[in-house]
Amino acid sequence: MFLVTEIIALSLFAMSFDLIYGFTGMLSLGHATFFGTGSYIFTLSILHWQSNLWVSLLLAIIGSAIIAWVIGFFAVRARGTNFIVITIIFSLVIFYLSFYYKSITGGDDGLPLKVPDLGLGFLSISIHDNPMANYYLVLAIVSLCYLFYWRLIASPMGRLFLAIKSNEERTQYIGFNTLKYRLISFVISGAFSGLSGALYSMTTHYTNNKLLHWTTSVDVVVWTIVGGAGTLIGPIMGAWIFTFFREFISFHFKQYPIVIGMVLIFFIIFVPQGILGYLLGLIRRERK
Amino acid sequence: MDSILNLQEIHTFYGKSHILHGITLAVHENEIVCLLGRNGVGKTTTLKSIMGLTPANRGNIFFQGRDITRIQDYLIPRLGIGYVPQGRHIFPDLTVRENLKIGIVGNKVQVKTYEEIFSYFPILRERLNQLGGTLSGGEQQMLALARALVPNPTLILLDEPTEGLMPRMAKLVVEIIQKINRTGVSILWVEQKLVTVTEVSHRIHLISKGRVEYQGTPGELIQNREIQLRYIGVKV
Amino acid sequence: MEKKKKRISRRRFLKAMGTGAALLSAEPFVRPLGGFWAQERSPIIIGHQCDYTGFLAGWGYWMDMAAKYAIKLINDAGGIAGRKVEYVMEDTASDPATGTRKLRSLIQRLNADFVIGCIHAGPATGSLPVAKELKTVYFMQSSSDEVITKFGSRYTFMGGGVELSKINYGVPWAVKNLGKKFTFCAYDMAWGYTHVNGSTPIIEKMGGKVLDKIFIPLGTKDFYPYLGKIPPETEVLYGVFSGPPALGFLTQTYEIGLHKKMKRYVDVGVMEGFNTEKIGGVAEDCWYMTFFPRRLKFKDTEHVRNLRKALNVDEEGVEIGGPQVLCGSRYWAAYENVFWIKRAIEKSGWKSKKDNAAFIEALEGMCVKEGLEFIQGDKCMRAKDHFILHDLWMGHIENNKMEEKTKFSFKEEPFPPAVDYTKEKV
Amino acid sequence: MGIEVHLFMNMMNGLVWGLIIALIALGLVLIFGLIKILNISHGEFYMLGAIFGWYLIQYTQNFWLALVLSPLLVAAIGLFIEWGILRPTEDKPIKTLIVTLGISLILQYTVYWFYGGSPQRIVEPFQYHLTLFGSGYSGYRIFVAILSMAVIALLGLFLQKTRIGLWIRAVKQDQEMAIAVGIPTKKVIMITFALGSFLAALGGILAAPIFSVDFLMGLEILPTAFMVVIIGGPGNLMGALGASILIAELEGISSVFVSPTISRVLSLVLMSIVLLKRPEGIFSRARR
Repeated sequence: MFLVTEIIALSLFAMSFDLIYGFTGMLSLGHATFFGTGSYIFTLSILHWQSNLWVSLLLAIIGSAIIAWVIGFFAVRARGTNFIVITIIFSLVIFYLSFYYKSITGGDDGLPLKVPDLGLGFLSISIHDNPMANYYLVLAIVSLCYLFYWRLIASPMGRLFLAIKSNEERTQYIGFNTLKYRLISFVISGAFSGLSGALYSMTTHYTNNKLLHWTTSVDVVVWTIVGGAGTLIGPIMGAWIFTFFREFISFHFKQYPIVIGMVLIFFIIFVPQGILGYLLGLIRRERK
Repeated sequence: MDSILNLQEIHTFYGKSHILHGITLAVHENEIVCLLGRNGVGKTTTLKSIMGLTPANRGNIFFQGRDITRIQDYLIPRLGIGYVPQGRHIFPDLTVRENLKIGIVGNKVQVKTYEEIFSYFPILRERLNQLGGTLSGGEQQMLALARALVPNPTLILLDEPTEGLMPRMAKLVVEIIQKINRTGVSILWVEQKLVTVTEVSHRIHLISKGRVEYQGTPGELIQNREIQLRYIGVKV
Repeated sequence: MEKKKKRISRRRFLKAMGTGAALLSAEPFVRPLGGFWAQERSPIIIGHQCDYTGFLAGWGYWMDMAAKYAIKLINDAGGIAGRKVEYVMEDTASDPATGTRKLRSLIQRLNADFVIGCIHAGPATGSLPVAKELKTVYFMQSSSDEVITKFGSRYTFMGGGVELSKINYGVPWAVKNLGKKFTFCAYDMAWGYTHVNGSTPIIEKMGGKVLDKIFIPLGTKDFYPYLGKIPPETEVLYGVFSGPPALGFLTQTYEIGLHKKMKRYVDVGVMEGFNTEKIGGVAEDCWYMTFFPRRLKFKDTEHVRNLRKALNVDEEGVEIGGPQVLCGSRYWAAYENVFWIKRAIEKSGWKSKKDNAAFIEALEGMCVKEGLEFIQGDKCMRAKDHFILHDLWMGHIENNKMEEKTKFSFKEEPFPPAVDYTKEKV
Repeated sequence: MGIEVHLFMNMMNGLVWGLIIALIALGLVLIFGLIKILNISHGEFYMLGAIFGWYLIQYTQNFWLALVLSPLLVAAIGLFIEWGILRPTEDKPIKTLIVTLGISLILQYTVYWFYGGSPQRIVEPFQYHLTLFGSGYSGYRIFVAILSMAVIALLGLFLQKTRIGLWIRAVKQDQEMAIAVGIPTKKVIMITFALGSFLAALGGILAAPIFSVDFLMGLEILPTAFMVVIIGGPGNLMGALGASILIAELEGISSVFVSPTISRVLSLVLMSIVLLKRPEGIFSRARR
């Protein structure tokens, strides 16, 4: 159950990453920064201010949006590999800082937390000891985010993102400030990654600066590309399949990372369009 | 006349899009053959298919009687085909000397000496130690020609060699090409503008949508205004 | 055109809703899956949350084998209270988030009745509250004492060696015998702080002085910038590291000749997991405190021999035909934890998790004698803070060999408990 | 120890460390220059260099033999990996990222399988302590610095003076044209990959006596190496060399005055500013 809830939270992370990669065409290898920031803000606001669950979630979104704005302000000016590296550099900076200010972050040891009850005005539901309530809450929030993304992508702005991805120069000529829209995309993605980090911590009752580490960023890239970039469902599928696969294989084979490595290579070489792309291709062929 | 290069029903795909729909053409010895057409009809792709850069999916290419359609790409230039691509593509961070040296592959090839090269392109002598990227456009074009010439090819493929050059420079380049041709090198020349090649080429092929639609001598083509309008859209 | 667009987007909307519905309905499918694993509860299931891969893999390897061997012994002798014991292991990948998730997996999916924890303090920190939440007895292996006093509960026991014992026995000895001016050089993590914060008052009370406390972040390879900060008048350099950086620390202090100017007194984590004979003498003349000698000759009993045979190590603690080196100071704990569980079940008549209260009460304050089940020595499980009180050894590297010099037998109250869990309700 | 001695030590050290990083980064730059891939598995070649070195020393007791043989072995593995696994995906840079991640996992855990998780140490071939300003300094580190410099100089000569070197440079600049003048591009890429692996492995075995040998050592070195590549300018060899030493020196010198963690953060921030001002890298000549 917890695994399922965790994966739903991670799905949001994957979707958010795909907004900037699959839709706006920017590969960020520092997305864990926002995920971790959201998780930390959520945890710390609960630990230190005993804040309300909603407030904490909101703070996580706002906080990671601000961080995303600051990083994005610099990052979107860079293109291609430089963009990748700037995002890595910033994520390393935040990661090192999380070590340095260990008294706040708990550093490598992390921080456990007790999730406050969910207040709905008239009734209050315990989330901490009630995995089902937690599950439905996370699911509801992530579904709302999904709908939001879905609307966003269909909106003129979403089309603009796609236009930037396919040809930024041309979009500029038509008269759009592409930097601005790249930044918007980056901030939205960062904010929701933060939310997913908060939901993740809400589920695991724990946070740790490993969530900020660049290897966490690589995970989300893997889910997105294996699942199928440029779609909303693809990254979600990637997150599900990979997390389940890892759980399954780690239980049966001790040196399981070898298998994971092989599967990754297999997918890229033989299913380059991602799982979703492959399935859609199959359906299309059926129809023909 | 023996044909040195023979393309038979070449079909080439670029990703999923079908670019060449069965190109058939021949270049004979000592001939300058011209491939004329508008933008994006497959002229460059034809050259690239010969060079093996975008291999033909169907059809056959014969060079000096040998089928080269499916041999490894990097072996094709070694058979004696020089390639001067559109936009020149000299190596910007190599010196002129290195740019000339690069085409020499293997030890058996008979190589043109620097003296011979400089007899065509005297300007390069002064630039030998300069980086390719620092040359002017005309000089780069000369270098690209020279680079193709060094391994002593029997056929040179030219892709719009006068594009973007000042008229005087363009004229010079055309003259050099003719000079090279007179030493027994056949030339397949891709061009957009009819005027550039009417004087020099022996035969002209017009291509459109990946097919050769017309072929004849420059004289015949100049007479035929209808064809001109349809395939190259020039107003002469 | 307009119409067509609309229809497509409606279809997409339906698709979106469909996905949402699918996610919602996923839940009932997952639950029976859990039930599938539940089966009949006849065996007692002991879970092991083990650092099998990742940077602590060199430790997890032995912990896994030692626990397995203990369970094999129990099952060969008929199990616990007539019930077979089953062993399930999950890998933390030495990663806190994964580790915490794996504890849930052990308890909820694999139905572990008791869990032997991991060495990494990160997953342990996350796991302690989870153990309480899921009402499962958890034996923490990590020796970050701070963590268990801060985040632990009545369900959590200090399963392995206790760092505070090491400090309370070892540091006074060091002040007496090695020097009075100390400089700390420690990992910037809970374990490092346990040492620094625990030792400082002892040193100062005995008239010693702490000159500097240098904390080094995880992942540091080059120690030179840090080593340069060590005050030259230091008499004892107190190092707290483990794994690859520990080796780097020893090498680099040796390289710049600190070993000649001061005594290096290190936590045994520094010595764990690698072969002191094959490192070119960089560890020479180090003093260290250990929970258990790696070399057989310092604790040569029949039972230790048997266990080591099962682990396939030679008398020096090196894997036979393999590269691994026994983490002497720790492996025994995974073995003994299994027997703590056995003793407490037998004493309390535990049948299922409903009897956890009785189990915990039985374990609290339990004292055991050395033997087949407790190979490391006599020990007690202190009731209040759930710490194990046990023997310790002071070792010295001489001619590249670990020589245990002094044995400290455990005393009743080496240090006062920081918490009292007995008042907590189960 | 006075502050000037400390400063001097850190500068010395920055040089040694910078040169080791340079060996690794140069390999990465070579590969990146040719096939534009972010090779995550590059750190693993560094690791393999040290691991093979350790095994060879176990069996032959000869450091010098291992120093030569181990990089050669790793180069052979690199050759195989490029030929067998990377080639089908080389034209899709982001996908190769995942493929190399897969390779990385496979190599790490295959090594773990045989070598185990415990760190080992390679004993330095000679023990000689210099006394500089009343403080000890390892002669081996000086040797490493000199050898690295020699290797880097040799690499430069190789690229400038040999035919393969010329080919490598040509392929880097214009792959298609290189084919069209008869350069066996695929073989050149293979050789370059092997050369890059060789350099990383050499860095690994040289660094092993200073640090330690373990199966995850590649993971730690990778971000630094990447940073060097980008800051020096992708594909710019001299830039990478300069950037390696610059980064190492920056960290070394600033750590005299502030906490090493903060100094690392500072250098990262500085680097990202540089990156924004000069997207082609600090050391690139502005062309055209």
